[in-house]
Amino acid sequence: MSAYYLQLVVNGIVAGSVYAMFAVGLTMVYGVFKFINFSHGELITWGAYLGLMFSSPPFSLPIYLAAVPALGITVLLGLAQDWFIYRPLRQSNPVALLIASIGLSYFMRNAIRLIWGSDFQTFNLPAARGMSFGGIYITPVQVMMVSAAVVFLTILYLLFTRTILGKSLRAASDNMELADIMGISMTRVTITVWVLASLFAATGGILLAMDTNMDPMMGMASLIKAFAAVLIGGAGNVWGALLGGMFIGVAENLSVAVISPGYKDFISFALIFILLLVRPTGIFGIRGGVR
Amino acid sequence: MLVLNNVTKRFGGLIAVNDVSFDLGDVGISGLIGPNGSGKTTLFHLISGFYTLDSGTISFMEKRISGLPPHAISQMGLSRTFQQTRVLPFLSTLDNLISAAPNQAGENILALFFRAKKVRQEEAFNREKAMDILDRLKLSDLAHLPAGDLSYGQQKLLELGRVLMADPRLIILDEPTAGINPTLIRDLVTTLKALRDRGIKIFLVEHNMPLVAELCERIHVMDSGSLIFSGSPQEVQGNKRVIEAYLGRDDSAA
Amino acid sequence: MTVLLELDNITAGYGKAPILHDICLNLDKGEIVCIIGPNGAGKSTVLRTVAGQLQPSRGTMAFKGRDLTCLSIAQRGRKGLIFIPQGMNIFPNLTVIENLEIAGALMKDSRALNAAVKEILQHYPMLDKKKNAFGRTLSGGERQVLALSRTRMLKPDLVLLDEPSLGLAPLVVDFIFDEIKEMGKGGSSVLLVEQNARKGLSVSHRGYVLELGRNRLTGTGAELLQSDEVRRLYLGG
Amino acid sequence: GTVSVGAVTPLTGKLAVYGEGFQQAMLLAAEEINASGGINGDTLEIVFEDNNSTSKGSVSAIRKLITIDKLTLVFGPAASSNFLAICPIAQKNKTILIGAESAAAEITKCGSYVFRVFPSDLLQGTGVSELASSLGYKEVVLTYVNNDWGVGLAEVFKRQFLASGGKIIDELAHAEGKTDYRSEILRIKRHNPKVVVNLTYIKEGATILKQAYETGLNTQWLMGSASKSPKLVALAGKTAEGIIGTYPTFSQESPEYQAFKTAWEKKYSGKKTPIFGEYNYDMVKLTALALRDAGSVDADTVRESLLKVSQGYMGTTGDKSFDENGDVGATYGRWTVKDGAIIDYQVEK
Amino acid sequence: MDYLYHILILIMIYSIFAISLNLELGFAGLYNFGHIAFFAIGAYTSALLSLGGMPIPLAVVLALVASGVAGAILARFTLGLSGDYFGIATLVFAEMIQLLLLNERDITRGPMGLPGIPRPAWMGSGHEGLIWFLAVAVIGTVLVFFLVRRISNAPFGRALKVVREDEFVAQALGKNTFILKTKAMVMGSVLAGFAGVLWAHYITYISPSDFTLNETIFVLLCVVVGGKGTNVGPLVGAFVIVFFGEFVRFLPIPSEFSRFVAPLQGMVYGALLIFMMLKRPQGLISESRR
Ligand SMILES: Nc1ncnc2c1ncn2[C@@H]1O[C@H](COP(=O)(O)OP(=O)(O)OP(=O)(O)O)[C@@H](O)[C@H]1O
Ligand SMILES: Nc1ncnc2c1ncn2[C@@H]1O[C@H](COP(=O)(O)OP(=O)(O)OP(=O)(O)O)[C@@H](O)[C@H]1O
Ligand SMILES: [Mg+2]
Ligand SMILES: [Mg+2]
Repeated sequence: MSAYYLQLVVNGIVAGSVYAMFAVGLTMVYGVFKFINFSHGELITWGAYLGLMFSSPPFSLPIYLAAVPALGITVLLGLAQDWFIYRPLRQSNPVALLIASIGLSYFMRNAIRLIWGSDFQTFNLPAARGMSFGGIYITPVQVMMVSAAVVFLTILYLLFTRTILGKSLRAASDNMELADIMGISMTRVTITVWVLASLFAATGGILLAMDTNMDPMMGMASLIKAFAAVLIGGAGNVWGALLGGMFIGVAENLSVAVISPGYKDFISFALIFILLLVRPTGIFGIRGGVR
Repeated sequence: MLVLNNVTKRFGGLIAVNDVSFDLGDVGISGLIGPNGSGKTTLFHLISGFYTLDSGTISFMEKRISGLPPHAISQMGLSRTFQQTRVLPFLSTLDNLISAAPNQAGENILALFFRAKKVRQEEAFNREKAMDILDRLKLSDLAHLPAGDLSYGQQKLLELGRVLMADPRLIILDEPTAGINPTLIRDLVTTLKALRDRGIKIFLVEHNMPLVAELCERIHVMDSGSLIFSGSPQEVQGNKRVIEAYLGRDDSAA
Repeated sequence: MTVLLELDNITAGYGKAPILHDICLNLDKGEIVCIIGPNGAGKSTVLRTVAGQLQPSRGTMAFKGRDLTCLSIAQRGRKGLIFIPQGMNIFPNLTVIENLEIAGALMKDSRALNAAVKEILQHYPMLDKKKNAFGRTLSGGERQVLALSRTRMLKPDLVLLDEPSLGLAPLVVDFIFDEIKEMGKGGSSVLLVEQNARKGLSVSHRGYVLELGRNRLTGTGAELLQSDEVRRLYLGG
Repeated sequence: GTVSVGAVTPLTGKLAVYGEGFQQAMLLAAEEINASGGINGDTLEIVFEDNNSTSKGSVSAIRKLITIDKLTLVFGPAASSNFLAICPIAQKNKTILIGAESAAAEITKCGSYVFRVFPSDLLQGTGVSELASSLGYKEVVLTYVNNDWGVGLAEVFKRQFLASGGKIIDELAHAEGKTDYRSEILRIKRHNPKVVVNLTYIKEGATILKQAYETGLNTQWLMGSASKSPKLVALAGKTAEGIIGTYPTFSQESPEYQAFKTAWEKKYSGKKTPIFGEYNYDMVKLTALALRDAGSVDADTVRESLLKVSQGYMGTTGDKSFDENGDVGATYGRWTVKDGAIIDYQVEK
Repeated sequence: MDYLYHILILIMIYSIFAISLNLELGFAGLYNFGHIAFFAIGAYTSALLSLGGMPIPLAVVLALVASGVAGAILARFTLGLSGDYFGIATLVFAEMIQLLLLNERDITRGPMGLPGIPRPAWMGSGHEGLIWFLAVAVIGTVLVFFLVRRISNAPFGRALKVVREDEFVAQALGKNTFILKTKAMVMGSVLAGFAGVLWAHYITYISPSDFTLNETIFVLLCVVVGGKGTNVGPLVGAFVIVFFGEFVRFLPIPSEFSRFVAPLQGMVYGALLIFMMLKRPQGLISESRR
């Protein structure tokens, strides 16, 4: 019976790593540009669909190769978002950015439907029985999901704390005007943020789609969980995002053992509420973490 | 008026305010000076309720105020300004002032409907009062500008205006003249003296020593979180510890 | 002496109505120049225009003989023109050390950077004590010193300083003005805005008096300090 | 001239996935009708209105069709919740409303102007229950997609299965549109059930099958009609092998169906026939017959004609005789997946 | 005509809904991304009670009370949070309410929804019924509009704006920010509940899928496009947004292209929003400063 709970925890960790990858991107954009980017979800979706495009004719690349141009193009999309929409809005108030991001999210989601249709799609990877470790099953894709999250977040952490670029990023998120004055190239900071955020989103999106399938709503569906992870982890905190994601993943998976799965999401949301009551800045919301 | 008993505030390992006790007594204008980082602003935050004490008590008009939320303290007639100016950036300068009027009946929804006349009269009165204050601070041309567009000094003046608007019993001012033009400072001095003469007590932090010497009847000196000396301006300027910690050798009070 | 900065008939403002009208101002290499004037005269606006936060609607600006207007803020920074704004001039969520290291965005050499940071910390025990504290926990005076020392580290050609003595204890005020003098001697020019006009003018070679966005008076620091008109109108008698 | 009928169709929103196929099937039918003389010489035209997959959109759409286009006959939207939101409006305005894929049992009670060519849940739920019993299963785990369709069907199933002496070991809903059903699967796995009744859609179904396989759950899956799609097999791959389901049968060998299939492939070069496409096709065809018979668009006349012409009408999906509630009957067949193909299930031993 | 009445009724309902959100978002600066929850609570309470045989007026009153209580509860939990945390927490709250409606099948019938919600008998059914309903909706909207305008133009509205701009300052000025925000939220919730009540009795069928994040975004658009922090803005916004949605139905589009219409329409919709923000972020009506 304990294998059962262990398996639930393992599954929670897998789900949580994907939430975390999305959450980090959100939290970074939020940290520097001070708005909640609703169109982050669409970067996830675009990543997956571009992966699909390159893995089907005429390209027909194996998925691992197809991921490369897919990630590249998603990054370009992320940069384009900023260049054409968010940059001109930087001077106005954050709400304008938020609303614009909602608009952009509609736009990009519908663009996917225009190109690929509304139906869901799949990479058609053959189903494989998971590797079993003492009754705990885990598939190679799931292993990849967890490792991608850990590797990416570690790199990110080192970047933030050990490099000048990372410190510039934090400086920019603190006080953009002053950073500009200090000769920190805002262009570079901006590019870094969007490249990283898009990269994480697209990687997560492709992995998620490999694990299951994709449809135009997939990004939107993951977004709320990513928000929740940010909320628990504390805005702008890399480890917070990771642990926040894990927390939600594990909590919602474990909850199914006790209550109706219809309430699966309810449990993680309710936990967030309780946590916020106790610690209004999130559990890991060490103020002045990476921010 | 205002009594502090063994007030202590820690930030992690740092003791920002260390066992400070004093009584403002019946003094019209009291001053608080001390080196940068000695805990003056922290002390003001403690008095006005923005920080919670680690130990000690503060009472105002014989009532204990430590533990009360900031708005409750403010409603008791203790008004403050912020060292780093905090205006309401998207509200007009005039609205910034009117908002500062205390206990407005119109802020109660029921009164809006059942005592509409009183609300109207009060509003008209507040508006007039606010315009008066703007005049006095030479800001009346800017009355309809969003307050966020004011220059630093103008914002500082606006903060002072808010305090004037509130009809307080005690006002605590955190560096009211920093960034204000010397000529205007003269006007401010007049204003503050007039307030004192009306019986309003004033407690201010300032680094402008000549001003402190001119205005304050009694001066408290802080260093590294502790109160190191209290006395008249002359006593303070003659005190060796104060000179060492704060004023410096080449007496800038001149 | 070579002219470092030259403003010629600059008109600038935030919206439609200009705040500055036909401002002319120049500054030589190694010179310290102070701008004084009543609140809202447009002093900060002058600095913002030079720093690049505002685009002038008319007039020309030259720095080291080259046109300034087309450079971005960060580019001006890299060309050796550093602006320390009024108020928020440090990074609150970076530690003191990190605040200094951020200057490294301009100093490419990390070894030199570390050395420079070390030197600053030695020079300012006040900062050394707090080197691992977050910027937001610093007191007003500590912030000013941090901002100024960080600038010093960069050895810029021109520093734009908006009210450096704001909120500083007398001891520190003296200290800061000494620093400014030092900077001048060290080869950096300083364009200073001060409400503490006596102190400001006394460390400056020359001064400008601004009123309602126009040049009102100009002269050497000493001249202005002596002038009756200046005394009456701007120094509070 | 033209004879116009309306269609409230989910072209946007979460059901847009299906809406597109419905629309294409309806257009195909209309084209064929017009090629064969239209409605007594008039062209049949379908006015499509998007409902954004919401009830708000459905109400707007039908109000527009009734008031602006002055239509007396409207094809209703997918999703019973949307259909139920507009059936009172149709009934009050004496407008005929015909559904092609709404299964909720409630629709039977909508009123005299409301029809559907799709069998009620009542029949399908019974079908699944009979399937389980006939395979000899006495204890099942029941899971269903948590929406109007899934819950409605599950309720009927439960009632029937319990009545027939079966036992439900565990019952759990799974949310619509998720990508991860592993925790639900684990909960099922804990019971180590011989059989799981899974009343769900294609995407959810495929994901569950695949993840169940990955998680090492070995069981017999029994499914409903909504998962009977080559798409499910494509998505789930080999993990779909051996699942058994019921569906309202209509013989795929019937000449009507073959004709539909050929026509579809000709018009939409090589595209697979969409889920419920046949029903939409039948709905338009049957409506055209009624319109021809009525010789007018007056709702009451058309209503009479619908009841009349439908009696014994064989569409691609079988017998479409409306009963007095505007419902059709159905026979339930069984399907299974073998070697990657959906075939009729034959009891082997 | 019925279609026109329908559009007008929709505009009225969304006007009320938008006004209620504007009270929180425009005046008090509370970014409530879960506003649909109160709409849903109003709709469900009134529907369930009146289906259960309670007289409609009583059911409506209880529905308003229920929304207000829910608003107070949410306020209690979330008002301590800073702006963006608050936004996400409210969003999560709305998801929770939706899950409750979906899963508490014994009470709400879950995804099956509640059909046959009654309207007052005097409205009759059919054509006249719609006119009567429109009349009620218009009266409701006018009342709500003047009520909120009265409040927002008064010192109370200004105090909310003070809180919106800087909570510390508000406290220093003696304003009880928690109470002020709670009041705004309770009032906003009651009004949203009112919009929900109208909705339920108008459509006569509700199900959890009517109350999604999309709806919150829809009403957010009404407020933002109209002009937040203004009194007329939400009305203008509701009118423009609802009208635009219906207007699209009349564009002549050949059915071969219909596959592309929906996504293109969505793209245009998104692009318009972006364009709006780039060109006129304050909304059609902008906040005046007195
Ligand atoms: N929120 C905080 N967290 C941690 N430390 C703090 C915080 N606020 C203040 N401090 C520390 O407490 C000490 C006292 O700060 P305070 O702002 O009260 O000084 P001050 O006397 O007002 O100085 P100044 O004259 O420069 O304004 C400083 O060392 C400061 O770094
Ligand atoms: N962001 C802004 N938008 C619009 N007007 C502004 C803005 N900032 C300043 N102003 C106006 O420009 C004028 C000059 O402002 P500036 O900040 O340059 O004054 P200053 O001389 O630095 O004053 P102080 O000594 O008070 O800092 C003021 O009247 C002010 O109201
Ligand atoms: Mg201080
Ligand atoms: Mg200034």
